[in-house]
This record gives sequence, C-alpha cells and structure tokens, in this order.
Amino acid sequence: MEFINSHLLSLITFVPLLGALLVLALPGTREDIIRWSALVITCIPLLLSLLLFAGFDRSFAGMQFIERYAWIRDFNINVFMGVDGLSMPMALLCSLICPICVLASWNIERGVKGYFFLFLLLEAGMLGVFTALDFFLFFVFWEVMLLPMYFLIGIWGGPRREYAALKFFLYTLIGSVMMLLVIIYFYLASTPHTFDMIELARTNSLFDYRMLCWFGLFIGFAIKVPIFPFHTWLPDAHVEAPTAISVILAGVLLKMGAYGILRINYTMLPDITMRMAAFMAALGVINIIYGALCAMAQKDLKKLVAYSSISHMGYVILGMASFTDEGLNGAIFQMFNHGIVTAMLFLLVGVIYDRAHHRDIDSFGGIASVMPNYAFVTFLAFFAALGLPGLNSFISEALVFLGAFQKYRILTAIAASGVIITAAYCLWTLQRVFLGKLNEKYSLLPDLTVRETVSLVPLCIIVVVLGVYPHPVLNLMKQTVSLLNRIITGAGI
Amino acid sequence: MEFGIKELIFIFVAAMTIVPCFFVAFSRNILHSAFALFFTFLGASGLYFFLDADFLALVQLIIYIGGVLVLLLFAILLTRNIDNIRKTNAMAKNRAIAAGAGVAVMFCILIYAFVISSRPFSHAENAAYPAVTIKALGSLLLTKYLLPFEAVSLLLLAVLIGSLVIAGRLEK
Amino acid sequence: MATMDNFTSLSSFTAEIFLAGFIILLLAASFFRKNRESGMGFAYAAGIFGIVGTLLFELQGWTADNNAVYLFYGMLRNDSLAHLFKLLCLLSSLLLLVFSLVSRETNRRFDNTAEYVLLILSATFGMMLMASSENLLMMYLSLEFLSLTSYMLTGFTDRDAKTSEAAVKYLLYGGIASGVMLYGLSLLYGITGALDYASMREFFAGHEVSGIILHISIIMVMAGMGFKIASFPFHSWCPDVYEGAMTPFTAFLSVGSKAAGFAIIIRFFSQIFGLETTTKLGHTFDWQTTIAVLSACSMTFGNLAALQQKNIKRLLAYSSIAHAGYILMAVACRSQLGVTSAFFYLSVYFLMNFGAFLVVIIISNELNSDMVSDYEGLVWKNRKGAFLAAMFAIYLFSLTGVPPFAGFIGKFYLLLSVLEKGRALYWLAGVAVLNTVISFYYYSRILRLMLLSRRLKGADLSEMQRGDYLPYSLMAGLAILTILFGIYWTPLYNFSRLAGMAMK
Amino acid sequence: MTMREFIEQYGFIIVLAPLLGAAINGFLGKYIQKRSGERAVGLIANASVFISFCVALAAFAAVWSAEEDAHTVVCYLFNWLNVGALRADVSLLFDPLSAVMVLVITGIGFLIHIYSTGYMKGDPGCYRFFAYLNLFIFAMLILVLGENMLLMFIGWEGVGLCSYLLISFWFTKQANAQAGNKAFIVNRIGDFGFILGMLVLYSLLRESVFTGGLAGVEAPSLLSFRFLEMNIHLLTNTELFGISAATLVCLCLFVGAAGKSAQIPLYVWLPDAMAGPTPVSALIHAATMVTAGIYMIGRLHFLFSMSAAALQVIAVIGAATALFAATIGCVQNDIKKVLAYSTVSQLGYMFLGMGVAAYSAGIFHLMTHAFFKACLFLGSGSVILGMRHEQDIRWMGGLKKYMPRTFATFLIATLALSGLPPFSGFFSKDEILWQAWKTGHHGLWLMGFISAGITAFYMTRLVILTFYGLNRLHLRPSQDLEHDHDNHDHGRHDVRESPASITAPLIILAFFSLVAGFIGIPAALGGGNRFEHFLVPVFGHHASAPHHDPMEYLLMFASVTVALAGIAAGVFFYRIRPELPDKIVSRIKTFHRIVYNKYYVDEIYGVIFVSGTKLLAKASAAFDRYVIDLLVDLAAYVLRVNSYLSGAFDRIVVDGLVNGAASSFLFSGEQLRRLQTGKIQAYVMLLLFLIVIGVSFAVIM
Amino acid sequence: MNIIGIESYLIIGLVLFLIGLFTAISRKNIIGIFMGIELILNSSALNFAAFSRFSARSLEGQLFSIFIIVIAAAEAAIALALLLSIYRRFGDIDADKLDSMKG
Repeated sequence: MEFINSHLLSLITFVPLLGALLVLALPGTREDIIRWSALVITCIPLLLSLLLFAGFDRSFAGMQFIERYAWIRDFNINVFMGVDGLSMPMALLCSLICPICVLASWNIERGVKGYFFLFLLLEAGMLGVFTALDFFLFFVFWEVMLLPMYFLIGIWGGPRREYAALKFFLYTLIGSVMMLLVIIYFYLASTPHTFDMIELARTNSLFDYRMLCWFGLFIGFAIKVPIFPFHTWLPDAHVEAPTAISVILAGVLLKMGAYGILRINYTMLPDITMRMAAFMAALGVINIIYGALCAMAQKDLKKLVAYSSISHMGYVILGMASFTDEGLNGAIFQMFNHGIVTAMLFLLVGVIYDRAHHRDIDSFGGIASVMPNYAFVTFLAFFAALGLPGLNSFISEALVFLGAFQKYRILTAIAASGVIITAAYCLWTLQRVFLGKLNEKYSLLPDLTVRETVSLVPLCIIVVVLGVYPHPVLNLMKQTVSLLNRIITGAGI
Repeated sequence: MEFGIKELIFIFVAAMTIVPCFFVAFSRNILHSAFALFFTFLGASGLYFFLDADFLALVQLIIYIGGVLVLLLFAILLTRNIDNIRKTNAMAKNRAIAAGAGVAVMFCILIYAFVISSRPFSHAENAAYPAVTIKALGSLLLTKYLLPFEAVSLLLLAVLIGSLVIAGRLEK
Repeated sequence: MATMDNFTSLSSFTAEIFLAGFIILLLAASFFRKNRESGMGFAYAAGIFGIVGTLLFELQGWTADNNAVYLFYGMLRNDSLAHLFKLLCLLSSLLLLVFSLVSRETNRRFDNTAEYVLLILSATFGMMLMASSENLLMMYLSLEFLSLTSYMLTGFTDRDAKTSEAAVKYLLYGGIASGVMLYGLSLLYGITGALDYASMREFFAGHEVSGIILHISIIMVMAGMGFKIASFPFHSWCPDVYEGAMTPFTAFLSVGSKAAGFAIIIRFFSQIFGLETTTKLGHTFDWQTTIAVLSACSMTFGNLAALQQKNIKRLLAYSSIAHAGYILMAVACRSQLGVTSAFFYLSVYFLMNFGAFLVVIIISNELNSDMVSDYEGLVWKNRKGAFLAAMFAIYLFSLTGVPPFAGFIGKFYLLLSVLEKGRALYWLAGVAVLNTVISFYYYSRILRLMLLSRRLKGADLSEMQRGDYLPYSLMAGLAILTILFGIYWTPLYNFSRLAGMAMK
Repeated sequence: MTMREFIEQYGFIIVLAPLLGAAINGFLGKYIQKRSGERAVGLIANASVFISFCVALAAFAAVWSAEEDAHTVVCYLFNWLNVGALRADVSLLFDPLSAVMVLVITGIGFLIHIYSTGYMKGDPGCYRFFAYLNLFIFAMLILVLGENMLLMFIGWEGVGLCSYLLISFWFTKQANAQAGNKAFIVNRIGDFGFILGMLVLYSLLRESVFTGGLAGVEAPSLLSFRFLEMNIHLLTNTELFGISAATLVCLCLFVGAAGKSAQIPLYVWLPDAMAGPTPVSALIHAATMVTAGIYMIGRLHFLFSMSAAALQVIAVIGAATALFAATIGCVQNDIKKVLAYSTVSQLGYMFLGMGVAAYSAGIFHLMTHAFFKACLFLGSGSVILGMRHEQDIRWMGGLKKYMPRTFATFLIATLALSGLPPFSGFFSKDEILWQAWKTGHHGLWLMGFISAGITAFYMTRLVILTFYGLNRLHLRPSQDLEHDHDNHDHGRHDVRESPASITAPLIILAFFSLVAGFIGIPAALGGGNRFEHFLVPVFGHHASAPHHDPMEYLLMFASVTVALAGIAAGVFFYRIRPELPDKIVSRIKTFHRIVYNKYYVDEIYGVIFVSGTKLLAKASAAFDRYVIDLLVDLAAYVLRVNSYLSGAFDRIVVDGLVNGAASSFLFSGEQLRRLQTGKIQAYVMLLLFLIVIGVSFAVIM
Repeated sequence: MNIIGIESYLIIGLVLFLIGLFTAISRKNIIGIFMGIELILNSSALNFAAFSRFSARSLEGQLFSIFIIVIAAAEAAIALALLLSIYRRFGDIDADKLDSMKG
C-alpha cells in the first residue's frame, strides 16, 4: 500500500501504457476479451485517482504527490510528476471519462485490438500531460496524445475522416512545434539549464523575448482550447470521430489547452499574461457568442454540440483572464463541468446515431414519446449545458461572471447575453428532436440499453450533485488559484 | 620583363592549348572536337614542361592522350555508324546562350578575384624547387603519399571490374 | 598528436587493411568458382563476412580515450569522429548487403553478384577513407573512390532503361560537380600552399587572406560536397538516381554515402576553420551563414517538392534532401554540440530511413510497383499488411520528428544546438520548425492511403511464410530501436558526444 | 420548544416535502400509476404539499408571535459556495413578507393539487404532471425563502424550468412545445437582466467592502439580503457608466422582474402559456410564479427606494401594462386568454403599487389577486371540462342552469376582480390607487382608474357570454376542431356540473376572495389595516398619512362608480342589446382586428428578434465554414487533390479561392517539382547558376 | 610579372575550366559532355601543377595532378561502359532524350 501511495502518479500514468501493450499481446480474434480487459485497465487509473482525491491536502497550494526520477542526466531531463489544485480535477475528470468511453466504444467491429491499443495509449498521454512537471516530459506526453488521436479519428471515423484527422493533426502540430521552440529557448536561458517547470517559474524574470515566447505558447494552447481563429478543426474532428473518441476529444483534450495556458503561460510569464489579459478576455467573449451563434445554425446534431463546446470553453477563457479568485475558480470548475456535460451530450448523440444512423436534427421529431428515459437524460444534459441553476454548469458560469465583471464590465455583460442564445439553440434543438408530432419512421426506436444507462447515470448524478454541493471539486483548487492570482497580480504591478 | 625565345614558345604553347578548346566547344562534328581535344592535351603537356614538371608532362601525354582520348574515340566509333557523323554534335540553342552568359560572368568575377588577391599566390619564395623532378616525385610518392598510391590502385581495380561487368553485357 | 610514419601507422589501420585484403581475396575466389547459379548465396555471405570482419577490427582498434593520432604522415586522422562515422558506414553497407538479399531485384535472377559485392566492399573502403582523411588529396581521392563505385553500382543491372539512364546522369553530374570542387581545391592549395588541414589551419591563423578568393573556392568546394550529401543547390541528380537505382542501393545512397559526405564536410570545416575558436579568419570569412542558407534552402525545397510525389522512392529522395538540410543546420552551428547533434541525427536517420526502405522493398517485392497509390488499404489486407503498415507508420512518424520516436530527439538536439548560438540563427530554427509541419503533410499522405482509407485497391498481399523471417525481424529490430532511442537515448548521445569532442 | 426553534431546526421540511413528492412521482410514478392508479399519484402529491402548508402555518405563527425586533427566523442548512469574496449559504429566511408568500403558495398550491386530481383524470401522463407540479412548488418556495440572491436565482430559474415543462406538458402538439420554448426564452431574457443586476451589485459591494483586498477576513455573504439591508448605504454615491449605481441595479433587476411577471416588453409569453393544462395556468400563471417579480422588488425594497428614477420607471410601466393588457382583454374570445390578459393587467397594478413605494399595498393586492384569479382560472377549467375542452366563449352561453356552483364562485371572483366594496379586490386595488394619488402620481392614478373600469367591463362580458343567454355550442364551425377526441355526439349533449373535487376548491377560493379584503381595511374605513401592520417590520413605517383625508373617500367612491359603470356597460352590450357589439366591431373593423391580434406584438418580435438571431446565426456559421476555414487550413489542398473527397460545391468555391494558405504551399511545391526536368544538363545549369549567385554574393559582401 | 608567371597559368587554367563547363552544359551528345568534364579536370591538374611550382614550391601539387589524371582515366573507363549500355538501351546518346524520370 505504501508503494502505491509513494508512486501514485506514475502508476496512474503508466498503467494504461502497460495495459496498451497487454492489449497488443492479446489474440486479435477474441474481441470480447479485448473489450473487457480494456475496461478493467481504464478502471484502475480511476480507482487510483480516487485514492489521489482522498489523499489530496486541500489546504496546501503547491505540488503534492511529487515523484522525480532521473531520465537523461546530461540534459537535466527527469521524469518529474506532481499534482496541485489545478491538475488534480483534470486528472480526475480524465480518469473518470475514459472507462465511460470504453463502454461507449463497445460496438466497434473493425480492428478492435488496434482501437483499444490506441485508446489506452491516448489515455496514458492525457494523464501524463496533466501530471507532468518537467517541460520536456510535458511536451512528449502532449505529442504522444496526438498520435493515437490521429488514427482513432482517421481509421474508425465517418465518411470525411481522413480530411478531419489530417486537419486535427496539422493544427495541433503547428501549435506544438512553436511550443518546442519556446521550451528549448527556456532551457537555454535558465542559468543551470533545466526543464523543471517550477524552477523555470521561479527564475522566469531573466528570460527576454517574453512577448514572443508568450505568443508561441499561447497559440499552441489556443489551437487546443480552441480559441476563435483556430477553432475550425473542432467541428470536422467531432463530426467524423466515432462517438467514444469525440467524447474524449471534447471531454478532456480541449481542457489541455486551457490547462497549458494556466500551468505555463501564467506561471512562467506572469507580467505578459497580465498585459494580455484584456486580449484573452475579448477572445473568450468572441468564443462564447460566436460559438453559440454557429451552433444555432447547424443541421448536424454532433456539429451543434461541437460548436457548443467552443462556446462553453469561451467561459473558461473569460474566467481565466479575470485574475480574480471567483473568476479563476469558476474557469477551472467550468473545465471540469464542461468535461462532464459534453461527454454526456456526445454519448447521447451516439445513442441516437446508433439507432437512426443519421444526425440530421430536422428529420427527427417527437422522440420523447418513444424513448422517455433517453428524453429525460438528454433534457438534463441540455439544461446543464445552458447553465440551468441547480446544475453544475450554472455555478461555474456564475463564478466566471462574478469574477470577470470586476475587471471587464462591458465584455462580461456581452458574455452574459450569450446565456440567452445558448438557451435558444438548446431548446430549439430539444423541440425539433424530442417534442412535436412523432415521426412515424422512429416509432419503434428502442430506449436506452443497460450499457448506455450505466455509462450515462454516473454523469447525471455528478451533474446534479455538483450543482447542489460543489465543494468536493471547488475545495481542491481554491488554494492553488489564490496562489496563482497572487503571482500574476504581484508580477503585474 | 624580358621577352626571349622561351617566352615566345610559351605563348605558342599556351595558344595551342586554348584555341583548340573553343573548337571542342563549338565544332559540329564530334570527331573534329575529339581531335581538337588532342591538341589541347598536347598543349597542356607543353605547359607542364615550362613548369619544370617533366614527369607530369609525360604522364599527361601517355594517360590523357593515350588512354582517355583513345577511350573517347572508341566511344564515338562504337556508338555512331560512320555515315551520319556530321550532325552528331548539335548544340541546344537556348541552353548554350544561358551557359555562355553564366560562364562569362564567372570569368569576369574570377579574373577580378585573381587580380585582387594575386599577392597570396606568390609568397613561398624560399623553398628550393628541384630541377629534375622524377626522383623527388618517386621518393615523395612512396614515403609521404604511399596511402593515396595504394588507395588509387584499389580504386582502379574496382573500376576495372565494374566497367567490365557493365560493358560485358554487350554480347548477350 | 603523434604523426606516425607509414609502418607504425599500419598498426592502427588494421580494419582497412583487412577489408582491402578481403576484396582481393574475394576477387581471386570468384575466378575459380565456375558454376554461376549458386554464386549468389556465396557472394553475399562472403560480403557480409568481410564487412563484419572489418567491423570487428574497427571496434577492436578503437581506444576510447579518443586521442587523435595522425597516420601516414598526416594523411588520416584516426579520432573518435572517424571511428564513429566508419561504424555508421560499415553498418550501412552491411544493411545494403542484407537488403540486396531480401529484394527481388538483386537476389534471384541477378547473375554477377560476386562483382556486385566486390563493388560494395570497395565503396565501403572508400567511405572509411573519407571518414578520416585530413588531406585535400586524400579527401578528393576517397570522395572519387565512393563516387565512382556508386556510379557503377547504380548502373549495375540492366533491369530497365531507368537504371542506365540514372547511372549516366549520376556520372555526368558527379563528374562536373567534383570537377568544380577540384578547381576550388586547387585555388585553396594556391592560397595556403599546403595540402593537409593542419598546415592550412596554421596558414589561416597566421596570414590575413582576402575574403573573395577564399569565398569562391569554398563555394566551389561546397559544390562537390553538396553533391555527395544531396543538399539543395547540388541535389538535382538525387530524385532520378534514387528512382532509377535498385532500391537497396538507393537506401545505401540515402544513408551511407550521405553520412560519409557529412564526415568530410564536418572535418573539412572544423579542422581548417576551427569550431569554437574564433580565429582571426573567423570574422572575415563567415562560412557559417553560407551553410545556414544552404540548409534552409534544402530543407524547404526538399519538403515542398515532396508534397505531390507519386513515386515512393522519389518522395523519399526529396525527404532525404530535406533531412540533409536539417543536418546541415547542425554543421552551420559551428559548435561541438552541433557536431554531436549532427552525428546523433545521422545515426537516428540511419535507423528510420533503412527501415522505411526495407518496407518499400518488401512491398515492391509483392506488388512490384513503387507508386504511392498502390499502398492503398494495406493495413486491411492481411496480418502481414497490418505489420508492414504499422512499421511504416513508426518510421514515417519518426521521420516527421514526433516525440515518442527517435526522430524527434534528433530534431530536438538540432534545434538545441541552433538556438544555443543566440540571435544569429533563430530564423533557421523557425524555418526548420515550419518544415517539420510541411513534411508531415506528405508523410501523412502515405499514412492516409495505407491506414485510413478502406478501399482495397491493388493486388492482395501473400501471407507471411515461414521462410522469410529475416526482413521482418530486421524491420522490427529497427522499429524497436527507433522507439527505444526515442525514450532513452543516453547511450547514443554519449557516443555522439565523443564525435563532437574530437573536433576542436 | 418554541415555534421559532422548531422552524430553525425543521424549517427545511417545507422545501423538502415537495421535492420528495416530485422525486417519487418523477421516478416511480409510472409504476405507481400502473399498479394503483392515478389516485395514489395524486395522493402523494397532495400530501407533500399539505405537509409544507402546515409548516408554512407554523412559520407564519412563529413570525407573527415574535417580539418586537426578532421578526426574522433563519433556518441554516449548509454552506453552498465559499470562493474568494463570494460566500453563499443554502438557508431559508422566514420573515413576515416570506411568510405571507409561503402561505399563498402552499395554500393555493394545495387547493390546485386537489383540483388537478379531478381535472387530470384519465390523462396517461398524470404522474409526470404531478411530479412537475411538486417540483414547481419546491422551486417557488426556494425563490421565496432564499436567504441570498443566488439562492433566489436558483428558485427563479427553477420555476422558469417548471413552467416550460408544464406549458409543453402535452408536447405531442407542436404549438404547445413552441409556447413552452417561448416562455423559457423570454424568461431567460429576463434572467439575463437579473444576472446583470446581481453582477453590478456584487462587484460594487466587493470593491467598497474589501477595499483592502480579501486578506483572509471571514468573508461576509455579500449577496445575502440581511447583509444588503445593513450595508446598502455603501452604494449611495457610487457611479457606473454615468448612472447612479442603485438605479442601474434596480433597472436591471426590474428587467428580470418584467421577464418573470410579464410586464410590457416581455409579457408576450403569458398568453401563449395558456397552452398548458388549466391548473397550471391557475397556479403558475396567475397566483405564484408571475408574482415573483413583485416579491423580488418587495424583498429588495431598501435598494429600490434608494433610486427614485427606477421606482418612477416601474410605476409607469406598471400602469401602462395595466391599461394596455386591459384593452386587449376586451376583444379576446378564448376564456383563458381573457383571464391571461387580465392577469397581466392586474400585475401591472401591483407594479404600479410597488412603483409608488406602496410595497405593502402591492403585496396585499398580490395576495387577494392570487385568490380570485386562481378561482377564476379553476372556474374556467371546470367550464372547459363541462364543454368538452371547448375554450371559445362565442360558442358557450347558458351554463348558469347547468353549472350553478361554478357560476356562483365565478361570479364572486369576477366581482372581487372588478373591485366592488365588500370583496377583497376593492380594498387592495383601491389602496394602490389611493397611494398612487397620495404620492402625487395623478397621471398614473388616472390610467389605473380607467383600466379598473375596463377590467369590470370585460369580466362582465366574459360572465355574460359564458353563463347567460342560450347555449351556442351548435353554432360552432366544425373546421376549427383541431383536437380529435369525443366530438362524436354533435347534437345537444348534457352539460353537467363538475364533480366535487373540482368545485370544492372553487368554493374555498371564492370564500377567501370574499374574506381576504377584511384583513387590509384601510384606516379611512375604520379598519386597523392589520395586513400593513403585519408587514411593518419588513417595509418599515409609512409616513403616516393624516387620518380621514377627505380625498381618500372621494377616490374610493370614484373607483366604485367606475366599476359599476363597467359592469353596466358590459350588461348593456351583451345582455340587453347582444347584436350591438357585432355592429360596433363591423364599423371599427381595422382597429378591432389590430387589438384582437394583440397589436401584432408577437409578429413584430418574431421578425426582429427570432428570425434576426437565426439570420445572424446562419451568417456566422457560413463565415466560419468558408472564410476562416480557407484562410487557415489545408482544405484547399486536400480537396483539390482528392477529388472523390470533395463535394461539387466545395470544389467550385475552393477552386475559386486558390489563394488559401495551404494552396500556396502546394503551388510552390508544384513549381519546384517542375524545376526537375529530368534533363541532366538542366541540372548542371542549375548548378552553374547557383555557383554564379554564390560567387557574386561573395564579391558583393 | 614575367610571361611564364603564375598569372598566365591562372588565366589558362580559368579559360580551360570555363570552356569545359560551357561544353558540358551546352553539348547535346553525352560524349561531348565527357569532353567537357575532361577539360575541367585537366584545368585543375594544370592549376595544381602551376601552384606547386610558383606558390607552394613543393612537389605535392604535381603529385596531386598525377592522381587527378589517373582518376580522370578511371572515370573515362566507366563513362565508356555506361555510354555503351545507354546506346544499347536507347539507340542514341542524346542527353536531352534521357528525361524519362522527371517531376
């Protein structure tokens, strides 16, 4: 037990990696064994991260569960992992969503072994990004997560999957390549050459070309969030990716961009971040309004949900740019909530797609009378998406508004108007799909199967519970956020 | 600068090297250019004599004229039946003009460079330069430059085998 | 550093002597074997034995305390850089022989294999000389040695019109390029009055030389060397020869001869003009920017031209031009770390490129076509197709320079050495990074055809027979090394650091 | 243990009971209904509301009996949010104002629950209906009892959600679904205003309270009402965007109130909300939800009284809505639509009351209105049941004989609404008019006075057309029968009185609408105005007007006469000379059509807002797909090369815009490739050419 | 500067080199190109000899020229062999016809 406690993070990150190799070794024909073993492998990090959650010290702002192993001595690169209030919720979210995605990818027939191998690799990459504290390790995990995603979208995706996969990879590659330059520059500029993020954060005053580095990093992460001008890959990637992959894509991958900005831009270049705050806030508001408007005009249900993710991530950016405790806490809580809500939405889209084999909103109608349970869960998901008070997204949106209003009065007012557009397209979609006269083509659609319910129910519970009692997640991040704010405002003066 | 009989012959030999060169470049008949090449090589060996490099001149005569030129003649004869030898040497018009321009520019630049930096070329006055070079060359070859000597022998062996194999397929 | 005379230096020249002796032995043996058909197995076995022998001698002769020793009156300089590059070249010719065994072009109905092996061994001999030559004559001689043997090897089989056309093009272009280099060398000899690098370096340290003539001679010398490593201005032969020559030999050209070319460039520039030390000459004659410009051009040209290639070998040719540009970037850094990362990248490139060509060979054995479009739906054909596709994916991603693979670490070191030079070369790092993105584009076209599209086009693949496990285990080995060095690359780095330290 | 301790410990039961009821019916209702029928489901729902009604009574007693100063009882549950300077707890605040509201909600709610068991008999979705209804009661109680604005906002949106679910209860019909959508979105616009108000309030308070930054002081709950009441003076002199902070906050909050309580700009959803079942209209769209806005203003009266401008705006809009809605009410033919517009008009009255700072009068009118409007709606429900779901009053008539009890209760409620003396409507409406006049808003008094008359007129018209004269069901043109079931017996069908479960609540409500007025008899008429006295701890003392101001009697007399005149006009037009209205209508045809179509407000909104946003959405989606895509990504390249991939349209667009970033790479790649001509001498040419360049550069440097 | 000085050798060498280059580029016949190459090699051999006489004043230059000549001979041998295989394959030795591989 002591071993597990002292090596918790490396276990969480490398268990899926070993699992992936195990899956590779299994016989390709026995698909059921592969599926069940994949499920078990993804559940292990979930249990471990629950252990992490239990053992996490809420009152301490710095890094916990620190592990450092020498990797390449000559260049002072070491496997340095740790979690703090910022990465803890994200790791929890990631390890929670992965088993659900494995459940959702039960009906993959083609190349099952390859699929689950890549999926477990992806999970290892994602968990690695959230726990890595060594810049080189962070970059390696960032790209390791890129590869399986390319194939998962490319091979198991929809009709225009190749184009979508390529676009996804190229966008992220451009971003990460810029990041690589900045990483190397930081390495060379730091006096005892080091990749250790905390060390770099401490001695960040001595780098020059600060604006250039800040933008190099920011663009790399903005592509991932995605922020307005760089978002065009998201709708394509989502529409073409299989259900489980778009759940992971929206649920966890989008958070990496925001996490990156918080973890690197904020701590290493605080003065520039302070100066660029208004710019980020404006981008956030554009994301909210533009995403919502685009969502309203979509015909394809999955594309609509994709644009809604862009809109919700806009809140995160706005919250981050406010440098107030409420705003930043709201932003990180919104990252967590959005992960849960979008995962539900994509699962639900997957459910209807498996039955009707198309996602055109207008050709559905009156599904509620045929599939009541499905209707109930979708209503809950959509209402959580539009930020109905009593559900989890409202709290994060309220916090973001309360936090951001102090610094950007007009911008936040415009962002608040986004609430109306979001409500409009959510309800309009619900009405076109669920209410109204039953389209007799769908009169015999089966309701939720056991597998689908098992994957959806925990998410519903989280959505409602966090809405009423948000402390379990909010307490995690409070100390780190106040530390982060102090750094930024301190450096800004 | 004195202008004795030696310089006169030198100018003649230099002319004998350069003028046939132009024939090689511009003549329409490949055979004519081969002969022009012969005179150029001859002129070059003459120039070597003026540099007191007598062994080198002989090597030039034997290998270049005896070996390389003969090979070229073989090539010409083997690849063309005699009758239509005339129009063998066409010249691609536009490429020629461009090449000419390029070469001219290079010529001016290099002449300019030589004029600017002629000083470094003539600095090592002190070292004695042996009149008869054959003995010195021999000893130099077998002491300091033994390795290149052996390496070249291996190279010639490899070339021998290789070209035999490639050319050898003729009869099949 | 001791300068030994001929006989004493023989003792540390054992590897080359063994090889030369073996060549002559093999020549003699081939005369006495009459029957032709069993010759193929015997010749390749002998060749491999020869190379392995030389390798063993080389390793045995290598004293790790990298004290550079001048052999044959300063003709050669046996330092760790020379040893490492010799190792790399020997391994490339070893793989060339093994690939020739595997590829249908060169194993079954290929009559004079003995001569083929002989030429390969002599080419190797030439490369070993190139790695350690410290004298203009020796450098030119070894360069010509490799070039001439390569012309013959390119045109060796008369399989179709392409090979002979490629060989002639290679010969003509090589002849002119090395002629121009020779003229440059003569000018250099004229300026310094000496043939060996050490005295040239003293000359430059001592005398004030006008930049123009030096610049011109260096550019002309670069013509010959650029031709060898196929970097931008001197690359035109590369696509045609790569497409025309037999695939095993193309692989060898893209790695072995390129590595030898780089050995010459590194040695030529660092020994004559010095690395770290800013000789008086340093500031007047800045060869760094020239090479930086060359590197940027060849990177960009190589990647852009490869965007729409139809033939896989031509595509890999342009990619090798681009990679030549990347390595030139390290040379332009003019630092010991630069030399180290150049060697590191070359050894990683060795793994990826030979792996990629092995896949190309096996696929052309089955489908006998080099068109990229014939790779469509490879992964869905059968287990073998899936294995090939997976391996090729690993190599392609490594060639792009994406982290979990060794290619990324190579590029990482290149960028590190470039950025370490401060403001001067930031633009070069930017160009390199932009090229990485462009390069992914054409690598992904192959990936897309092989893995992503579900249309089963082209002939179907034969199942994996029991017999031919050699190529697959080799491929797996190279792939594992590519991944291993992507994760833990300290051993490889320690070796390449030795190379860096050898150069002052 | 005293009533106060009981509430402090177990006050949350009032909220928990309906939640449990909703949960049980929601999740298990389907099985309960299948196994033991609708009665059981109804029973669960009624029981839960009854429990919360009892606790409400206990709370009322606790608050009423409290000594002089301790008039508020707080039942603290748990800390909900504690982030940075924001601290919000989930705790319930019982004070005279919320006690009144809770009594109204649970009391009328309970009656309506009983009524619904009768009304919804036979409807398969019964369990769903009761679950939503209980959820609504829970949300409304949270709204009323919330100790801070955030908690109130949860209730605020919660009731919006329930009204959406209940309006589109019969979702199979597209119209109902659209009505539900409309209601929620308009409410959402209101909530946007509410959020803005909250944001401004919070940020200004945060600045003034935490001038020295947080520094670990135990953060007070900034948005809790008690804290606001104590520290609202901090906002007196602060400015924001050029207007005084208090006014800005009040205006934003009023937008929220207008959205929820259907005032002028945002009232369009209420008439369409009649698509829901009648008990829903009664409970939500008459008695409780729509009054939330007034309650909010009452709760934050100290804030509103700080800015006279805001109060003026509220008063004006209130009066305007009253008059405007009354005019539309006169020409509506659907019984529920008439009552809906009457509700809008009465809400306008309440806002007028609030606008002239007569808070207790506003709340008093709220209470009385809840009783008689609920009674009217339930009465119309039983009429609709009787007439086989026919809602158009033009085809009714003569129901007096068949439904005596419904008729009696309907008549009492109508008289109360018209404001005749003995009934509660008179006292509350008159109090408001008197306060309007007293505080100098003579113009607003006049508008209120006229709309009182019109109210009397259309209510009489409604009563006469429904209950008096001959039954005109057979005149109904068959085509507008859009709903399908049971119109088989076209001949005379026997209209029977509704069962006891429906009429009993009617009678109770009628009794209250009669009695309720007596607790608020103004001093002028010798009454102690105990209602206002009860709310003093919340609203503080009014400037005690001089007793027996003669003007008050005059106004009272005037309002009674205008009510009688309205009734007389109604009787005259529809009882004595029934053909007259048609003649008038034919003469003022266009004007009548405009008013009948609600001044085409819905259509105008439709064109400007709804289709406007849709157009904007389409524009931004198109912008996204073409302009950004092409500039940034490699679509151009991939599509051009892989023709089988690209659709015809994309190809046309893409080829047209060849200058995308991707295609520039491709273009240069193409040219460089063409450089490779295959001719050896071209290669050497390139070599020569580049050497020349290199050399000339060397010379130039 | 006397006539037989380094300058004249330089000029002769330069002219030979440039004419060789010009021939190699503009000739259509492959043998013509070989001739160009031979000229270039010859000019550099001449250069080496001249520098060894005038500037370096040591025999190394001449030795270099000898090696150049030897290698030129080797190259001519290979050229002939490849030329024959081209002739057998294509029927004629026109350089511009050798463009089957391009792009």
